[in-house]
Amino acid sequence: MKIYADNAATTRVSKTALDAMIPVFTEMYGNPSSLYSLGQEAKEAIENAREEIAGIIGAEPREIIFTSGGSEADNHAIRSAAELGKKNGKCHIISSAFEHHAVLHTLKRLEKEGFEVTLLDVHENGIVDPKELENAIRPDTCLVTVMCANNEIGTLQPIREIGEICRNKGVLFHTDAVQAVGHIPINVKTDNIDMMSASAHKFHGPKGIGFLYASKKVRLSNLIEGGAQESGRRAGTENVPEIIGMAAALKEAVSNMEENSKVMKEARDRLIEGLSEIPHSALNGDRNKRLPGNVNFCFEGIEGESLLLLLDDKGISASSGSACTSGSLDPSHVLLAIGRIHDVAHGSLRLSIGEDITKEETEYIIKSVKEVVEYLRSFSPVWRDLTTGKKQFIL
Amino acid sequence: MKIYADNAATTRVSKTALDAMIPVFTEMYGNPSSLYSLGQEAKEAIENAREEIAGIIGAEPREIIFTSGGSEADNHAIRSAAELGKKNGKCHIISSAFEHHAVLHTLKRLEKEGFEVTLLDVHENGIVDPKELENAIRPDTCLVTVMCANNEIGTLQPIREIGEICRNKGVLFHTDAVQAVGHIPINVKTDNIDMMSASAHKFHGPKGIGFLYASKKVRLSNLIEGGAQESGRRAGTENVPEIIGMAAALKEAVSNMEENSKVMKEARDRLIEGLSEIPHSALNGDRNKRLPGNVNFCFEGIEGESLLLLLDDKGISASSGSACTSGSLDPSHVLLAIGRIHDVAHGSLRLSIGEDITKEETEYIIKSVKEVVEYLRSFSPVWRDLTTGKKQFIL
Amino acid sequence: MALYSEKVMEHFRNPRNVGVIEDADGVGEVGNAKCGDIMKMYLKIDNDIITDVKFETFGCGSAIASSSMATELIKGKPVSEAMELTNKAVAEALDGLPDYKMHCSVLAEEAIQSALDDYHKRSGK
Amino acid sequence: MALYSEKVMEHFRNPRNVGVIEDADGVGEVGNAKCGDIMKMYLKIDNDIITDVKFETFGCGSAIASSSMATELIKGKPVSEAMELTNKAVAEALDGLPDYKMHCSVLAEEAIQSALDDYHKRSGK
Ligand SMILES: Cc1ncc(COP(=O)(O)O)c(C=O)c1O
Ligand SMILES: Cc1ncc(COP(=O)(O)O)c(C=O)c1O
Repeated sequence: MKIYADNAATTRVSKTALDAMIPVFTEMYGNPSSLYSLGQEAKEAIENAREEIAGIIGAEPREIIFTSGGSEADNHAIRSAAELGKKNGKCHIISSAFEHHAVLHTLKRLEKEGFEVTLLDVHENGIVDPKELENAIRPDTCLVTVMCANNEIGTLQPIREIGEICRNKGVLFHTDAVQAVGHIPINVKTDNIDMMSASAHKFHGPKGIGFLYASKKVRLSNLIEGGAQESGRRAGTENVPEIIGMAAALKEAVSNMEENSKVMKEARDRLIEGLSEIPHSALNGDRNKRLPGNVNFCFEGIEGESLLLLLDDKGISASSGSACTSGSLDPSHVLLAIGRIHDVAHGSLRLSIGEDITKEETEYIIKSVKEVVEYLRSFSPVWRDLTTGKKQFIL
Repeated sequence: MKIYADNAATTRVSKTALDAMIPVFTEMYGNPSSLYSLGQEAKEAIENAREEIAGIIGAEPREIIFTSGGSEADNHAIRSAAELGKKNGKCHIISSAFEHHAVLHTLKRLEKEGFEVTLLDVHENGIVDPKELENAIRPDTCLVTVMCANNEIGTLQPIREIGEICRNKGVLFHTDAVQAVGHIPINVKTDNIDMMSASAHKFHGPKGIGFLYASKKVRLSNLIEGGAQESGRRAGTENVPEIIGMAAALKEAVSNMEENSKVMKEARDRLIEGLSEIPHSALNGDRNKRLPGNVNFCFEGIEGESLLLLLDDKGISASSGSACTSGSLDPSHVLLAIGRIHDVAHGSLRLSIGEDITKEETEYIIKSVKEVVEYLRSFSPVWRDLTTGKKQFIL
Repeated sequence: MALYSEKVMEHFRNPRNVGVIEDADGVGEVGNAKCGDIMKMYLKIDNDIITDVKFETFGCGSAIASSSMATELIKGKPVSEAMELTNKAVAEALDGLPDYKMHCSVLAEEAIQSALDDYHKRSGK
Repeated sequence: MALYSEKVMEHFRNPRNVGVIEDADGVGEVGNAKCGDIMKMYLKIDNDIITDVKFETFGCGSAIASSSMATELIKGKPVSEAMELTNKAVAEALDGLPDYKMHCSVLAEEAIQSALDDYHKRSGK
């Protein structure tokens, strides 16, 4: 059996998206900045895509800027807000402890440039407390950036409340919605969002394309300087085929959202139920306020990478924390942020299932994870110490 | 007849490149940062692409960083050099007056941040004089950035000499080779290049992907912060399909370079010959030191956009200056830089032909341009004033 | 979302009233080659009625279309009515122009006004 | 360019000498759970020859493979030879490890050395 259960890392490009892209590569290949028909056709196509995407999230077309993905959108949004803040003598930014590195590392850079950053606690359940956010806002706060849904543990943040607080306090609010767009309903207007990042490859669109929503009241500065594309806010010849592929994928994801969500939630809940039977395991993140497709566990006494590799041998693609952080030796900052100690955080597993998951596959995953965890524990010196009472169980 | 003669703006994706990409979208869709097989396959594929590209330009694989295109590569290279320079108290940058806006606008931003920028004259022939460059280098010069081939008039710059001067003076040398890569031979080692930008859609690869070559001796700072992709130098999930498409396109372009170049040069030379018959016209840029496919003329008494639109009606896609600058009202900064006065610069035409151009098409272009120029002149008040002696001809 | 409306393209491709009136009663020229647009209007006026109008234009597609449309809008009309011609009317008659091309319609209005001024000056009115 | 060499994967999938020696002559444990790697080595030594060796490992794929390979490299060897075992030898025997995983082979070397130290301590040598 082959089961791709790492949709939070990236997704397969849908047939709809691919079919939308192919003719653009070879037929509608004009440069949208060109005046002749072939160029203007391409221009029209990306403007249609912009309108489509704007409509889906409740924005105006001119509030959508195409980027090379979620990371660029995060960098662009945060840097712009920081620049605006600096001009007004406001150099304090609030975020959360478990943001994606595209946010955290940008904030780190800003700290070096003199900004002060407050990272809100995300508590055991992986959710920011709006009250704490409200208390953290200062007169010199220029930006609040809190993600919509966490990429590792899938917890959903109270975006609308956070947005409302920010609006009342006159502070810009950015949300990294890379994991949320196409998966849960989002409306930038009713959710009080000023800026939002998204990435197509998380909703069956192509890699290397994303968008930044920026309310028309926000003046963006350029991350990439050059030509006048994207109304002068993002230079570079537009990635026309992928923009069109992204719009097609998003449209498809959104029109099937309810149905997909139902299928995924059912599988998610069964997985949580099944894996909870493994002794000394624990679900990471709130049981209910989480993405429909996200399951994240810690298993005491084993290490995540060997778990993944053995699951891969069984045909299951899964992850242990953010794909971006593999290669690092530290356990996931997200798991540490929700209070998992290092020893336990190393033994984590993220399953992010797709809408095509079957009951049979769900059961196969449960069975496989149980087997592999048991096998790895069978020769784990940590497990031995725990079972022989030399060390105390944490979970 | 349909003739696409705007290959400097963008090119059609080749069948080779498309065929290389399609399976990546739907089958090899893993995230290269993921540990399981599907992810590692993708990782392997992009590393092979990196090796291929590095080999073609004489670099080491780790010296290639994938970017979202030429603009990002230019921004990344220049910003990195500036940051390094600043650390060493060196805040002077040398460039040329007719660089692409991705370079010029980045330099403008740096000027605001306190850098001093010298823009070298490009003279009537559109070529930087290495002597002048040498004289412009100061003890506080941290970067020389001069393009390989100009995107409007196609003139080739003495890159190797410039690189040698920079090397001798211990100054970093970056070249925007977006118009050159895949079209003329380039070897970063023998051409003494420290950093080089390229963009796939200029050589029949996809839009939205490019690369920055940065010699291992150059420490890049990040333009986009986040995950550890590209050895920590460029965050964001890799655009795997387009990276693979780019490598395939470049390989194809380079293996057919000699042959393609011959075909294009022949057509180019015939076009120059034919269009020179139009009275009061002038070729822009050096007659010989130019890209094999570039033809750029000024025609006195007419305006470029109407020329383009009428050529479009005849099935010919062409441009009047950089595609990026259309929508602007000012004539091309490139034509002004080579000394064309405004009146004449407005009446320019760029034909950038492809390797599939036929003799029949070449003749058709000549005939069409002649017709359209004559037609537009027939009701141009400027032309009337010139022909009636009320104004002096410039060309 | 093509660059220009159908109407603009139609007038650009088949401009009306192109040419010169040798014995014009009013001639106006506006714009300059430096900016890339020059329009010249020739009026034949009989009994305060614009009986003929011709134009010459150096400029972009919308400049040519605006000239053409402007001439159409005033041809056969009384001078008083032509004096009321606005750039907005020209742009609207063309089913709109891109924002950054509105100045072409302004030029067309100015060219007409300039030719009418010339007519008034010549006729001593 | 897979994550690991075939050899690493083979040892990871089918680790040799997994388990415990209850009456071991030397036991060594290195690493810590905080860092995500613990290796425990059990040695049975007879006449200065390592007659049996077992390991338990908590760690990533290369940690398990390195443990497995290290035990293979010393099994049946004289103690003096085992004392010469280097992490490089382990990594090489595995057809290489990714740079950022070399520390796994270091741990394997250290685990063996630690078990040998224990043996020497116990045997009073
Ligand atoms: C010389 C030159 N530099 C940079 C660029 C920017 O490349 P891209 O549009 O891929 O960002 C272009 C083309 O637009 C170019 O011709
Ligand atoms: C929450 C979150 N933000 C940002 C990103 C970065 O997106 P991209 O890899 O498209 O740059 C990701 C995914 O990698 C993500 O999950």
